[in-house]
Amino acid sequence: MSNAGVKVKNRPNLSVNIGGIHMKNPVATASGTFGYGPEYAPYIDLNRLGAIVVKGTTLEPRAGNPAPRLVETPAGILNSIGLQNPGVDRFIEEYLPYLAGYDLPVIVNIAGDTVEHYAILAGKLDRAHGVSGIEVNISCPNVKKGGMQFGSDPVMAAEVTRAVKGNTEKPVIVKLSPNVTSIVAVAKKVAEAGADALSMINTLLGMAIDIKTRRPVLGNVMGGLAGPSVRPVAVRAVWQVYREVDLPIIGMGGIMAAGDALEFVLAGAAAVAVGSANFVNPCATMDVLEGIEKYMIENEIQDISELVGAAQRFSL
Amino acid sequence: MSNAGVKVKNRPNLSVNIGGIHMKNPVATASGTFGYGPEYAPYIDLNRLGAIVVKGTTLEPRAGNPAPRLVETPAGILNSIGLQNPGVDRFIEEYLPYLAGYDLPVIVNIAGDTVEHYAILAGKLDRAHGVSGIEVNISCPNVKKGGMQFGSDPVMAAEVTRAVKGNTEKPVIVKLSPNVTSIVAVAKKVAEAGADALSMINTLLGMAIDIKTRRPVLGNVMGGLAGPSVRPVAVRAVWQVYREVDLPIIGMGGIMAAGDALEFVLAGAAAVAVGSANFVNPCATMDVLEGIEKYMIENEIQDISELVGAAQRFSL
Amino acid sequence: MDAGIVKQQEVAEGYFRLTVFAPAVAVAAKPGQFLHMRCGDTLDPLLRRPISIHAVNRDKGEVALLYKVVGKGTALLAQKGKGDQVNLLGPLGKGFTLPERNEKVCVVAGGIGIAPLFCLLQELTARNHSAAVFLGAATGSQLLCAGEMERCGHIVHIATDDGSAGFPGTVTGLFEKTITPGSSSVDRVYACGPRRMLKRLCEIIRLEGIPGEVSVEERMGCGVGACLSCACKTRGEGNGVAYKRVCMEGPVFPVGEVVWE
Amino acid sequence: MDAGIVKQQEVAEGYFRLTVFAPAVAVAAKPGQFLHMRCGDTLDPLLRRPISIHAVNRDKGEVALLYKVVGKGTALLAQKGKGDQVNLLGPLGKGFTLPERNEKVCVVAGGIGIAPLFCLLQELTARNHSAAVFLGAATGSQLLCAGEMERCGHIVHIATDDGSAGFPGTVTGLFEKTITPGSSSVDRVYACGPRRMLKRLCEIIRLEGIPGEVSVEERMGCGVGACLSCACKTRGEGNGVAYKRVCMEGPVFPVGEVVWE
Ligand SMILES: Cc1cc2nc3c(=O)[nH]c(=O)nc-3n(C[C@H](O)[C@H](O)[C@H](O)COP(=O)(O)OP(=O)(O)OC[C@H]3O[C@@H](n4cnc5c(N)ncnc54)[C@H](O)[C@@H]3O)c2cc1C
Ligand SMILES: Cc1cc2nc3c(=O)[nH]c(=O)nc-3n(C[C@H](O)[C@H](O)[C@H](O)COP(=O)(O)OP(=O)(O)OC[C@H]3O[C@@H](n4cnc5c(N)ncnc54)[C@H](O)[C@@H]3O)c2cc1C
Ligand SMILES: Cc1cc2nc3c(=O)[nH]c(=O)nc-3n(C[C@H](O)[C@H](O)[C@H](O)COP(=O)(O)O)c2cc1C
Ligand SMILES: Cc1cc2nc3c(=O)[nH]c(=O)nc-3n(C[C@H](O)[C@H](O)[C@H](O)COP(=O)(O)O)c2cc1C
Ligand code: FES
Ligand code: FES
Repeated sequence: MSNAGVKVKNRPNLSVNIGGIHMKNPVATASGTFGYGPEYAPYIDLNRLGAIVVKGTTLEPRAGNPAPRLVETPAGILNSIGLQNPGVDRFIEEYLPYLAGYDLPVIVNIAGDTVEHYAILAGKLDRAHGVSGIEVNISCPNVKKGGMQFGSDPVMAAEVTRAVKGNTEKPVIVKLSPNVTSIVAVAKKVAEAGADALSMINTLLGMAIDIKTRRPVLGNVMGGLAGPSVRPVAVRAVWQVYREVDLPIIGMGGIMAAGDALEFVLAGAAAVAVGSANFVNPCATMDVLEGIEKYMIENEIQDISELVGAAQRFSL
Repeated sequence: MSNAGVKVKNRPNLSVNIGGIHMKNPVATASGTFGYGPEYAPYIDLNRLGAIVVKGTTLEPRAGNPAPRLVETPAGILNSIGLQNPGVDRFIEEYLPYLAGYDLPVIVNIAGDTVEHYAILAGKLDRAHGVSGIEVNISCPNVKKGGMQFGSDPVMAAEVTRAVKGNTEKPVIVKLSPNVTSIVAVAKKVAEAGADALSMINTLLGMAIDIKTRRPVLGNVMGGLAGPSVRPVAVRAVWQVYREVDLPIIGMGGIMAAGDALEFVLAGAAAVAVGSANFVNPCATMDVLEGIEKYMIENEIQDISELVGAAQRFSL
Repeated sequence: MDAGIVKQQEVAEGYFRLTVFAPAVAVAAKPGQFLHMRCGDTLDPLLRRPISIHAVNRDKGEVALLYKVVGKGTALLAQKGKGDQVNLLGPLGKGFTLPERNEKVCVVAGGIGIAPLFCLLQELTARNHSAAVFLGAATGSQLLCAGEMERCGHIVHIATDDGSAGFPGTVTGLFEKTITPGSSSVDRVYACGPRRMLKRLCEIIRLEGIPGEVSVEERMGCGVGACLSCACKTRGEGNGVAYKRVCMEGPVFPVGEVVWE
Repeated sequence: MDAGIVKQQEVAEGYFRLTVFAPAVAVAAKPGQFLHMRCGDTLDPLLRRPISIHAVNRDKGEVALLYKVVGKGTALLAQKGKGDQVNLLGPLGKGFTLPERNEKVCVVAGGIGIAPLFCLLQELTARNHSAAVFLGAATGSQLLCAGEMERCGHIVHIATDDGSAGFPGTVTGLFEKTITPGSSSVDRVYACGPRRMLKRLCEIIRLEGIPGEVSVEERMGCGVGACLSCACKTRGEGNGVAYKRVCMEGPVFPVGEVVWE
């Protein structure tokens, strides 16, 4: 912090580079919570986002899970969407072109039943125009095959990573599951396998039961827990991985406001993603962005990188 | 449900047997949230509790972790008490006799740095008058040695269980950690090793950062997350273990009211423990108990056992 | 956006009518659309709650909602009073398709299902179009808006589960009994109510070959089409089924489209 | 227990005085004790908030609290008004040891630290015992209760960080400057305020050999001694340290007992 004490005259630098993806600011959207962009265009200027991460995309179209797919829990949301999506081909043809009209990195979240699926998806997206990076979802708790199984096992996680890396030149971000004994062990293996960045966390495996019907609330029984309730777990995951693995981290899980995002940055996240908060406040991404900038000005931070992992300095 | 349709005339039967511990109702207190009893005696009649589980006890006295030890998170509590306790000998001498004045099972939660510690603790408590059961804490995230490490590894968990079982005739409940890839795998090994019952969940590993000081909030950096925020994770854990392991389960994690407790019961818990809710409402245990009884009367359930795991019937 | 509360009234026990000043919403609103309401200011409850647009007064710039207190979101909403602010998104979703001038229109409402249908009736009134309304409730005191609808020239048929008013039984039972089978006494049906009621009604009118629209409910996250939470099973292309978003493609769907389970 | 709110006033910007009707608390309360308050009705915020007993009117059965809005709990509390209910536990904790009749008493308060000390001064007044009060705040408008204390016969010395009233500087600076070193001008000190202030004050009075008591804060869970969250590092037996519970053994501790870090 060589500039401590020097008044910041210019606006602080918020731009970050996540494994080769240049973001004009560290605020991205979390996959599955922001559709494909147009849904939120009436509320915010998409060009102001650091990046957009679109809904999980699979090789074939998916119908998704039966309703109910969502239930509110204390300060949280349990969902079991089940990766409903039009499939990668229709995604590239019908959804991707909309985003070409904007000046922002588009990161495509992919999920497969098999390692090969991931490889094919990577290849297709590598050739697609307007894709800035691939986020590998090995942590979805809401599908029968693949998903979280890959993310639970460091060896499988590495295999998926290698398969994706082998089929694309584009930056590869691997999205980690918190439902593991050691997220650091998975992160290390994924890093060795060539990932360019990590994102964390995906949802925590959870469920709710309706005491009136005496059945699970969700059509798919179990679901993934997100929202502010999981933030302490997510911040801890970022903190642990930052100290052991030398890759940029996109932190997420319960970011509702700028202060929450800064917790992730101070723990070690180079960028953040806003998920469920969009549902509560469609301008949440912009509020987070403006709040981070304000914090930097008030605290005379010229570059966001000064804050990344700053809390680690005081650790035991 | 052979009695469906028949009006319940008598008060429903709430008593349960947890691995040999007879409880007059299924509502216990969660270790570490209810002190040693006298703290809540001004608010409720302790005799009405199904059981009391006292604070984690170690071989030697422990000072505990530096302050702050607690921070509120969204619908949750992050704590890092660090097992502050007077040690097992003083516990037996000074704290246990108070509870002898009450007619309720006393379950002592124990934690050790080594397998041997657990064995010695079990031996001492086996000989102590007024102990109805031992809860083996292999899931405390707030101590440097032992604690959660034992609970993260099925083999170690089994070893601790065997050591405790080898030194006591009293019922042994093993308390599982949710911070694992597969809680079922740990539960199975613990069952094989002779546990009489399981309790779950202990806290989720989490942390919070103060953006003003740019340091972790807790004196001990990381802590354990409890409270309503974790309930979906806890219910899911009970649900998963109930289907695979044939041991009675004490369910806990975010039970604030009777409806929450019933979620655990329907998922498969034979009894429940109320933790953080005591802080919010010192009569929480009694409110939960009364609410369960009311639900049973309204739904014409004559015995609580009819509800245990009832939601599993509708599962996929 | 934040809107100021003009009025909040308990119209029947546990049923509230909330009027907000929201001129932009009043201008844009179509019958059948909904608002996504923030009920509290803290993280519990976390999500917004969808509530149908019940009545609109474009001149005054006012929008009214009619809701039933069922859980903590609606309970918090009911605590607000005149002068308080409430945050809302909308109008959202697809509304009802208005009938042709000369069509014989039936409106079937179960319980709080009258909420969006009243807005449709208001629109019909403005067009000098009157409808036959079938209004069902558990008990007489929960029959909402009946007088107001009659004053607007609609014919109101009443059913209560406990028989305390009108036909004793379900509103679908009353509807079935009242319409003349095979005749063309009804050209179009609009309905909203509990799932079971809608399912039964759809069976009846499909048998009779009457077209219609239903407003359905599903748990919502975003309310704007982004999260895919609010899936409603519908007949897709060919013979397949597809999940449609209640918040975008609905809440109003053609009768034949919804797959009831 | 639930208590009805008799009055809620903003006494300075961001500082509120809340009066509740709670006869049982009024009878039992001792200066230095606190109430554990539920600020909202939902799960966010989840925990109660400890607030000191500020003033007691036994005749009316009323208890007053003085608090500063710093986060969401206190912000919610500030939204409540006359006629609303608030849930509280207490009186909790150990209060101040009252001085001997003839002792020269100094009271040192930093900011909102005056909250519990005012209750002590009220008790002294009732015993015709007057004290020298050192009252510090960031700025003049945040000097609370000064007039009332003077009217009760206490001598009030004022310090503000920005120099807008009284001594420009810290209240400990003023205290140090005012007391005569080595003399017996002070027999006993009571203090409450930010940790840094208390630490400094304890250094000063230990040097002077003056006994005293401080009220300290720590984050609380249960408030009743069960959770061990509210640990305060204290000098234990021998030369060791031990954590004591602020909610049970405190919040008031003898000056020499607290280990400041
Ligand atoms: C498009 C749309 C329009 C609506 N319009 C109205 C209206 O005009 N007036 C009105 O009173 N209500 C309306 N509703 C229903 C209303 O949104 C819910 O009653 C409300 O969200 C409940 O919130 P709560 O916090 O009070 O209850 P909660 O505490 O969230 O839930 C209470 C109970 O209702 C169940 N529940 C909650 N939401 C749903 C759901 N969407 N589907 C099925 N079960 C659910 C819960 O499991 C629980 O048992 C509408 C719903 C939709 C989707
Ligand atoms: C025994 C006791 C008596 C008290 N008496 C009074 C009183 O009479 N008047 C009064 O205004 N306040 C008093 N306090 C402090 C008061 O409890 C806190 O200000 C209050 O809990 C904050 O709640 P909140 O939800 O508004 O803030 P939060 O949102 O919980 O926190 C706001 C900020 O304060 C910090 N914080 C919160 N609690 C504490 C704590 N206990 N210690 C250190 N930092 C904390 C948080 O990290 C955050 O930065 C007392 C505290 C104790 C322990
Ligand atoms: C409704 C919903 C749908 C989601 N879909 C996906 C998805 O398709 N792919 C993915 O990797 N993560 C998905 N997630 C997880 C989020 O991207 C994010 O990791 C998680 O919600 C935590 O962030 P939050 O607490 O801010 O919501 C989804 C989350 C929600 C709530
Ligand atoms: C302050 C605090 C202290 C705790 N101490 C212990 C302990 O000593 N031993 C233990 O096994 N669990 C301990 N726990 C965990 C609880 O027993 C329980 O498993 C957990 O809090 C989840 O329940 P809850 O959400 O109802 O609080 C503690 C929890 C809290 C909040
Ligand atoms: S509620 Fe999010 S898509 Fe409908
Ligand atoms: S707050 Fe629980 S012991 Fe003090």
